[in-house]
Amino acid sequence: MTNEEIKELLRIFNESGVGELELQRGKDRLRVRKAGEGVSPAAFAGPPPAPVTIPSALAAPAAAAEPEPAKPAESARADVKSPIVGTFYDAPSPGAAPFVKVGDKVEVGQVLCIIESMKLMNEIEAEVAGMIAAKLVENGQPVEYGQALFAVQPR
Amino acid sequence: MTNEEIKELLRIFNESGVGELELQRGKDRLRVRKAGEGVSPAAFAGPPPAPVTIPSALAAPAAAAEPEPAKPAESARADVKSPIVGTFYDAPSPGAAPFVKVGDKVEVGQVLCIIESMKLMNEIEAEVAGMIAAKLVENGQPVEYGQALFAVQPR
Amino acid sequence: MFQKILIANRGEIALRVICACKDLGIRTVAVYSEADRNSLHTRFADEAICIGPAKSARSYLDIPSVISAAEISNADAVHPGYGFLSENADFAEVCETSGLTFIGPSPQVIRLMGLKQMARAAMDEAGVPILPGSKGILKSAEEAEELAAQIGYPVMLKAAAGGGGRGMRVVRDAGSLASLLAQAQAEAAAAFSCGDVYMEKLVENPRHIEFQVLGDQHGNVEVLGERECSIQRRHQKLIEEAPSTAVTPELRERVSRNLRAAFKAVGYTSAGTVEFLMDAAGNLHFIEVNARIQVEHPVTEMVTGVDLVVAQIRIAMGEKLEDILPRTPRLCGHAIECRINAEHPETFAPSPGRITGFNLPGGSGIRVDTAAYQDGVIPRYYDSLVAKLIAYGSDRTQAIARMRRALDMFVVEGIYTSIPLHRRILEHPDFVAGKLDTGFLARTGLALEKK
Amino acid sequence: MFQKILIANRGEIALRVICACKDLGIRTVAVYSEADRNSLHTRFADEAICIGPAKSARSYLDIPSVISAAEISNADAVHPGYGFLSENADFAEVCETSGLTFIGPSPQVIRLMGLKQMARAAMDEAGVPILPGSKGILKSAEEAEELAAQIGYPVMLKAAAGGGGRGMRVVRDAGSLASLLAQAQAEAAAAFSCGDVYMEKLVENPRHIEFQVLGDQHGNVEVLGERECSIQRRHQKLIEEAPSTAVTPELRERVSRNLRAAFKAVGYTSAGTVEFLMDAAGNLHFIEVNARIQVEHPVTEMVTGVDLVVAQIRIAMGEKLEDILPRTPRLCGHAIECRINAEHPETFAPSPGRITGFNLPGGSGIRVDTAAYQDGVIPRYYDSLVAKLIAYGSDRTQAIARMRRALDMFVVEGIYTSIPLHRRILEHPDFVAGKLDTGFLARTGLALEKK
Repeated sequence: MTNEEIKELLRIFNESGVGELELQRGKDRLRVRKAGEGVSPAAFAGPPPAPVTIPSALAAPAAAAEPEPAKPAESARADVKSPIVGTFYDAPSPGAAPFVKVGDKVEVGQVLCIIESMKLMNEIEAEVAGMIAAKLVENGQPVEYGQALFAVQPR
Repeated sequence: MTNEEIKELLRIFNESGVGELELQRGKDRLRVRKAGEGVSPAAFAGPPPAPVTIPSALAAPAAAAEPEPAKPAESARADVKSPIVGTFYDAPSPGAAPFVKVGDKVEVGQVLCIIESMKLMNEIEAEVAGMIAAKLVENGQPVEYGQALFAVQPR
Repeated sequence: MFQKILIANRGEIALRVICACKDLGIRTVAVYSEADRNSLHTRFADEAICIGPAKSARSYLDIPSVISAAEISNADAVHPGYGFLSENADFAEVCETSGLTFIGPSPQVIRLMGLKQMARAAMDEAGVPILPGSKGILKSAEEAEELAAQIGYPVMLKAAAGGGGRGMRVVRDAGSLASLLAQAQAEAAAAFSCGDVYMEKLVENPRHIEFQVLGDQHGNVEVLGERECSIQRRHQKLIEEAPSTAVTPELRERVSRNLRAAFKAVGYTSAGTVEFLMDAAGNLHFIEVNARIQVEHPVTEMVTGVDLVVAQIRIAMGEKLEDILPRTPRLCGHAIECRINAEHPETFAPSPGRITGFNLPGGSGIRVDTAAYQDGVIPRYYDSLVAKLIAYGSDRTQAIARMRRALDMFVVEGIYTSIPLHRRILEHPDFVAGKLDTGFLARTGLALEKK
Repeated sequence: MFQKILIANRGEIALRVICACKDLGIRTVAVYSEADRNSLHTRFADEAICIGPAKSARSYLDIPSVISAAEISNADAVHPGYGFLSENADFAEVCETSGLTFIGPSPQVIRLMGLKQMARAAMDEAGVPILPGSKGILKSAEEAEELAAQIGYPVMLKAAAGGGGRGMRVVRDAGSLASLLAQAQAEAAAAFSCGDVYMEKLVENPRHIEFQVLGDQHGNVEVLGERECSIQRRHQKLIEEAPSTAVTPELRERVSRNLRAAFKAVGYTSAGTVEFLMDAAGNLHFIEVNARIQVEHPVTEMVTGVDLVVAQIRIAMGEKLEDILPRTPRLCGHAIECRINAEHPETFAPSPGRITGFNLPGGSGIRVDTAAYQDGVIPRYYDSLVAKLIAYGSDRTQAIARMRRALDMFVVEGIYTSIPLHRRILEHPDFVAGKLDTGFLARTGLALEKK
């Protein structure tokens, strides 16, 4: 690893939003950590947990305090997220067959589910073509903005 | 890794904004951490400064919050520290010649100064033999516990 | 009795409402934008629902998202805090039609108070002293010129739907009236989708004095004394106190009597604030009603012992004022509030960012209302209020001494704050003497905008 | 008027004294051990002097170091806080001979109050109800047996110079008296270099009730009501409140009258606390006087509006009580204090260390006295008090609601604290009903010492 390569890697790292990076290239090995990471990453992070007073609980990784945390690179799956707050329905009407089920192939624009908000039924469409890898919300369950509804394995 | 390479890497590290870096190149291994990283250095360190509200001031390295901070390895000089709170006198009586001056050779047990505390005159003796490298307190000045009085270059 | 209240706000006021709900044993639902995922109102509410991205227009100001959040969480009531949807009559109406109690005045009253010249007329009728000015909207430059000549220059043009200084113009002579009127109308139209403008006599460097009102659903109205908010920078309040050094018991009693009549007449419920200007002769002139809880409400709480947010909630549940207020309401002691903002103390440039060092002052007579914490972020999307620092004392002298002490012990690192400016103000002889007016900052040079 | 006060203490009480000095415009000198270099009292005092290593014996308890620090900083007075040198008559004496005003009672009075059986006699004379017991020191096992038979078992043996539970033994029958007396004497001799022991009737599971006294240098004494401190674990107070649910206005007035007489008779100056046990029949029995400011003084401040530390300083400057206290002293509202300690809430094992996450509760009715901050360290060398959380309300119900809310919003990460225990206590029906006694924790099982 040359210094130039390291410099470039640090730049990539800094822009990435991740907290820690470990890299092995042949015999060379690089490990970097963000300033402040690992010690007190957003001490109060996460949605309303009971106040934590137990030291061990502090080790839990926490979300960054700024919006739009970087997506983990581990997966190529695309999440379909709810664009509104409301109630999730997987079928056009009670008792009807669901719009999609796990394993189904979907096309761009295909309706995946309905989110009811203020008595309005909002159809949620696929934005990528692929296969439904997982259904993440139960029928009738309330969902918040940005909540993942389905995981799609893109084609 | 040559010292020059390390110097260059430290510069890159400092400019990068990351908190910690670990690098292995063949058999060489380098690990650096920002001042204060990992322990999160006593945000309120140091004796009564004016409350700091200016971001840049935060970069100042801070003393550890626990007592007995490690001495910097850079110097072999030994500080003679005041074992008590009181007033420093460099001579046995007003107008008399000082016990020691910079450049003097001193032996273990030789009186270096007096600290007056509650009307009592306490003689402070050298604990190492060597040369007085610096006198750090003015005659008549108050000193606190642990304050450095002289720097001695040990023999 | 409400089981669950949704708080349609963020920051310190959301936390303030959570405190009131906890004190009453009512469960809470926080709503938050993606920028507030790690904020304390999100943490300390019993439930929290993400309602949209950082931009307020798509989260805290988005009525369908807020209502949906109340629906999926089965809340029975909504507390709007201040700002955002708090004075939005449409929102209050949608709440009602969605079966949610809006904790505030009725949509009709909010609408009335939002139309400044209508509110003026309502107060005028009940004998509340109002500023000389137009009866309603200015219809033409000619009408405006005639009226201004009659009132006497300087005059002030104000947007009927206004707020925040937009659509406002000071007119010092007849020559500039027509063009300034056109400017004000254009600005008002752009800002509020309504170009209506009215005229008032300009009071130069007045004191800003406001009265706290509470009304219940049974026709009872009480006035809980006044607050002085004369320390302002460009119409932004910096320091507020209660009581005012310029209001005598007689004046307080007379205005309170008028206000009780006026607020009963309009059927006002919940908390409201009536803003006045005081001229150099000590006369009060009504300017507007803020139909919501105010940022500076804690100074009134300190001197009356009344929890105003708890009172709002209990009023919304149908309780009577006589059961909510102490038997013999009285003012006791003196309270001062400093708004600690995330802004440079000299340039006033906003200073959002991460707080890297934080120490809250405490001890006797100190109250802090804040949602900030060390390692937390003041997002750039919302207002710059970091904390409200409130000092109480048995008299103004003690309150000032305690405030100075608390400012000395308030540490915020990582961002700039207005703390140094507050220190300078609290040391100024005019402030100490209670010689306040809205020209204080400009006159004293304490807020010189260097650079 | 003092120009500069040296504070011979650390932690929250040092900061508390700094607050009082700032409120009075008096400069402050902090002293600190090497373990407290980064502590807030060191930061917020005008000057700070390191006086020794971490061990208290060589720093905060070392009289020459403290006096030297006062001399080199030209302080005119010394405030001892509580603990450390606060009830050390020798220290008070050295202060006086060094030309420093000791902010507390005279050395003679401190000495008198330190000798428990002497203090008992002084109170007895003025008509303060005391526990049946020995007139003075027990001279022999025979004398002790005779006395115990007369008083009736169970009885309590106590070290004359005692405190903190050392040199104390409960004796339930004549058979064990002689050996327990020997144990108590040996323990007292080891702990206080004085093996003197006296006897008192044991009151089982009493309430712990104490009265706050202030005396000036002109012979005036006032009593500022009582505090109830019955929630204890092994004689360590955990929760205190004012007023007590068990003290009637008549009882308060009668005891206050007796105490005024007793304290005038001994020439008491400054703040002091008179501790009583209350038996099941509601009778008070004097146990001892603490001749200093008490940890739990804030609850009295909240209900009287009197700043007790400011009062101590003004008394030491020679001011009269009538100028210091409000014209018509009265109790108003209810206050509760929870001592947040750095200890495991179940095992009570001390938990010193670095605080990695910290959020102080605020809002209406909440006061926090603390010297802790995020990234700060609770050193292992000193007591485990992290913060005093004080809730005030117009009545006890409101104070409890606010305390619960504040406990919910108090976050301390990195160390264990007693916050979870406080939450459980505040929820317990007996606590809510005001059914308190020193057996509360053991009886309710809330502080079960698991493993």
